[in-house]
Amino acid sequence: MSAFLSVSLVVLLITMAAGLVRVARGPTEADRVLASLLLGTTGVAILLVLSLVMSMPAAVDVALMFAVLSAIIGIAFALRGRVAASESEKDLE
Amino acid sequence: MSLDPETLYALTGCGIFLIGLYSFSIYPHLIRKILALNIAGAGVYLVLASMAYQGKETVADPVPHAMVLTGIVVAVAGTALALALAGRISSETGKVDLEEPQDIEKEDE
Amino acid sequence: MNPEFLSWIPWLVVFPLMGAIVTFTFPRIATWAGLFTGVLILVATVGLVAQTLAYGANTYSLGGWGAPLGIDFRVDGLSAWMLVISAVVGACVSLYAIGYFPPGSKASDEEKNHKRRYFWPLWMFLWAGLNGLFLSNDIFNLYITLEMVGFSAVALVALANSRNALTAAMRYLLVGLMGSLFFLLGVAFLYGTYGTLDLTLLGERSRANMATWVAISLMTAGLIVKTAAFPLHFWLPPAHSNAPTPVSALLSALVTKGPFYILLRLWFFSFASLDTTYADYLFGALGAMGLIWGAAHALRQSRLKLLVAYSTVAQLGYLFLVFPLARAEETGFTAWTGVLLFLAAHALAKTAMFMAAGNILQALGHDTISRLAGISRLLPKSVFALALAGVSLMGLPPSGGFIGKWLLLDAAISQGRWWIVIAVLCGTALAIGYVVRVIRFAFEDPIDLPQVKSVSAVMEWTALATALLASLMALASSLPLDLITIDAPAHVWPEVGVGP
Amino acid sequence: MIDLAAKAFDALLAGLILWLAWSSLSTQDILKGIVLFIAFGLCMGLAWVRLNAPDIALVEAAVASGITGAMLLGAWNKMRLSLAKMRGDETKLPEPGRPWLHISGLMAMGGALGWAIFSIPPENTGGLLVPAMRELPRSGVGNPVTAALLNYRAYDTLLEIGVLLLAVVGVWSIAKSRKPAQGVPRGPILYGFARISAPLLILIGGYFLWLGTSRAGGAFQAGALMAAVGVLLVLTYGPTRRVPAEWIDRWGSIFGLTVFLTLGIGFMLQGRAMLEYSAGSAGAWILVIESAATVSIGWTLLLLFLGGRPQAASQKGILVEEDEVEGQA
Amino acid sequence: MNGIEVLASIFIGIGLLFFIAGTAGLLRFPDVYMRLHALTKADNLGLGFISLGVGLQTGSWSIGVKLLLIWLAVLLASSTVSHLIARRALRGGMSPWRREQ
Repeated sequence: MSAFLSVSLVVLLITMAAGLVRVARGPTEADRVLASLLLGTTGVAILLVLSLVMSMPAAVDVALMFAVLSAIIGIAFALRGRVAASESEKDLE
Repeated sequence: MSLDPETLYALTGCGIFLIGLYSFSIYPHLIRKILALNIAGAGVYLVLASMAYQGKETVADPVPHAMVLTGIVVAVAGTALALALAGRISSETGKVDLEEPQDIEKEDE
Repeated sequence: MNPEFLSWIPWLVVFPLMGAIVTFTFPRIATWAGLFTGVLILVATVGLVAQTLAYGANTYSLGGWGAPLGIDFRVDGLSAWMLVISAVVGACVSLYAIGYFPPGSKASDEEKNHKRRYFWPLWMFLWAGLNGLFLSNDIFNLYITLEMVGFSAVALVALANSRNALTAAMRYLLVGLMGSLFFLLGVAFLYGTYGTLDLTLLGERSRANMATWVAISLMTAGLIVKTAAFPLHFWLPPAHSNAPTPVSALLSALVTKGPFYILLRLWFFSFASLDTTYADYLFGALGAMGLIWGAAHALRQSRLKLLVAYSTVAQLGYLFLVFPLARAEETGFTAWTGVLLFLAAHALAKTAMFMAAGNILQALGHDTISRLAGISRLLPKSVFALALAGVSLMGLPPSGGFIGKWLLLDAAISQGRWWIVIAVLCGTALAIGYVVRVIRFAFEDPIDLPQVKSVSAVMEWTALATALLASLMALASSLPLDLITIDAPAHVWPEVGVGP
Repeated sequence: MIDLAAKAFDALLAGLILWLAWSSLSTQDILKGIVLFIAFGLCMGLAWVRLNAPDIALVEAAVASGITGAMLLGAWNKMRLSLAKMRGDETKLPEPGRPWLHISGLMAMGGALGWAIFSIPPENTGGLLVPAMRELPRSGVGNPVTAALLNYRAYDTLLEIGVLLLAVVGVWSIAKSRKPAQGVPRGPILYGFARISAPLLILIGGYFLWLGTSRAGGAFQAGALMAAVGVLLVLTYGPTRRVPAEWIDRWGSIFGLTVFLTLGIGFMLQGRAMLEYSAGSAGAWILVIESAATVSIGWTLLLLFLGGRPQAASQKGILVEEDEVEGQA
Repeated sequence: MNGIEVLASIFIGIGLLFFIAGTAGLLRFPDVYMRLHALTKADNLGLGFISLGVGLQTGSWSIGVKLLLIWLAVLLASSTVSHLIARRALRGGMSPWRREQ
């Protein structure tokens, strides 16, 4: 059981690293933000499994905090003001 | 070679401290400098927390943890101050980096 | 000893923090609340000095835990002396600020009101940070006080609100934050190595090993940046010269001394048992170069406030001469006393000088040195203050600067360190050069007197009083000596606590 | 197997952290750098959990990556708006001059730091764990980190709350507050989200505050959540709703420091040292201080996020900024 | 290994698969709207299954409630943010990908 969990932790971390490729590559801001949203969720999943592996219930609290805060960050991203028509097009290319 | 987790994370902390220091000193963009300070700070905290780690089964030393918590909050205060200044500077000068102090160079001649 | 609740020590931090809260919450009474706090701090400092003179060095355990688990305040001669300096300079600057930040009567004086409103809480925080720094015996706590001092100093510089001031403040903040991170990384290594943050315990446990050396190198690098010692002084002149005048005075007189004080604590108290020969030479060389470089640049400046700022770089150089000189068996204590007296003299003289320069700037609307002609007739008190402070900066008798410099030279000569003697003499010659240059222009007879704005009487009289304090300090030098002697570092003076 | 997987996890995480640190600083696009910085914070959170430091992980999630990320985002966005008005330039990533000088210096420093880490004598690495755990029953709380923050080293925390207040004073003295972007449509889904989650967040914050006495959690975590509620409400309703008057902001931000300081003095007047709790009642006093601190920390962090003194609040009661360039919808 | 542990492992394994699929979609799909589609699977189902597995394994009510809360928070957040982002992209003038392009 524990071995399975440890391996799945590594797998989850690898998916997280793969998701980072999308953050780095973009190409649009929307892509980056979405990918970071997925990263946040993967991180929450990792924390949940870690709480089992390390038998640390506090890790669940940490996951809760990340889950809640990632929403705020995502909204802050989505609601940021536009610069100008030309700029925002460049933004979205 | 086998590394203890605390040594691994302490080395990582030194690594990101150096990355932050490097970026801080070569890039002029103010936001990037502020980011670099935050990242270098994270490196320092990682070193501190790895000093507290006592192995998997034992509780960690709480004092460095308290220090890191304090440090993070102080860093947020500094970041806020820096961002406020950076905002003012960019709206006054139209630039995102620091210009050389004009009065000194100009009147030295 | 005396019961802890009677101790003056914690009040030195509590009063300014209370002052900060009150001045921020009630902007209408900010000036008077700030002044009242200043009085309270003065009283507490006097009480503390009396206690220290009577009972000797004292440790105060916050929360009752005691080191290593808790945080200790520790007052010995050095910290009491620094507290006295900051109380005196702080009181002078507070008085000056009444005139400099006058209450705006009309609603149109928004800018004036803004500055007055924020000066007081920021200054109270700065004072709290400084007092905390001089009292603390815990290296992590020192980090927080450093940040408190740094943040409030930056915001105070930015209060001038000009483009140059904002840029200078930003550079100061960035450099200061990086310096603090260096310091904190050093703290991490020390904690990992010795398992304590207490300076006294570190002194008992310190051994020479790689981690220790890396730690104190990191901390020293961070502190040198924050002190603005040569060659990491680049941020200082723009920040000090563009700040509002009371702030310039505070920065030069007190803020640069905070990190320097920590350097003294580290190198002369906690890690004195390490072999510091090479480090001492390095500090001494940096100090010597700094004092010549800064004075040479001061000579070339065309603006008065910039001249005074560069002179700060030079004067900081003298302080660093303490590292090679105070280690010697015979004359170590002479150099130690010399530097501490010099430090106080510089603080007072620089405060007076910035105040006088600020008065001139306000009266003329500029501070270009070559266009000062006639100012000695219009602002005689300020120009007199400038001249008196200049005498102390040059180190001519009977000023406080003279005694400090004389003791330093005495130690250097008897230790046969001629390179220091030559550097000090060169620095003095250059200082005479830049002070005389200003005085000459100020006393020049103009073709016609320039139009001036009025300068409030408080500002003129405070400048004069501070300059007088700087020059009369020499007359009261037995009291400082008694204070400095208390628990001076062991190897500076092998028989601790005994007078010569 | 388990050990190997744990090692692989640690090594991978360390690599990710280093890569994220590097790439968030070296990308051309600042916004991308900020996204990567937030991802960096997430990975740091995982590292804190691995290092048995859930308290730090919580604060990292809430403050270091959450509030800081939102602050960076807001500040950069406003800078970009004002730059677009003036010239619209984004600075190019410069080629570092004399890279070898920098890199060799860094290598030397890295070598020294690495050497120092390996040369830390192992006999001292226990730190203050033993005394901290021994005094825990006397400290009035069950969580050793809370005991260190609010009892053993309470003075640090007092000054730290002072630094937060100082930052508010400093930021107010420097700049006017940012206004949330108006051109961006909100829509019913966002309003619905805010209505559901704001009370939920406050509830969770209270939970973290209560948790701090026995386990990971405490005033900073709870305060940061309160600030998050504020950020959410400002972002959602900012352009349309009234903001509280300025004096409320002032009182809200000094509250925690005032309570903390008053208690510290009070203990002193009772004949004990500053911040020395009376025997047996430490737990109750710590809870009082933490509750007050939570309010102030939340308020302060929100004010820091807003990035300046309230504008014209005394006259109109609405966040208005005249010099702001409006983006297009 | 008892029955509950097996069940928990299966749930966590399924969750893992959703995460892998979601990430693959995020990397492979051609435009932002399709990637959005991929990642919601990971958010909703992946995290759902993993929390279920973890909840079964710990078997504690308080942690179960927290897991539910986490899942709901992520669900709510991801749908709100996805909606905002997609709408922003659409109004910003980015048209969805079509095969003939």
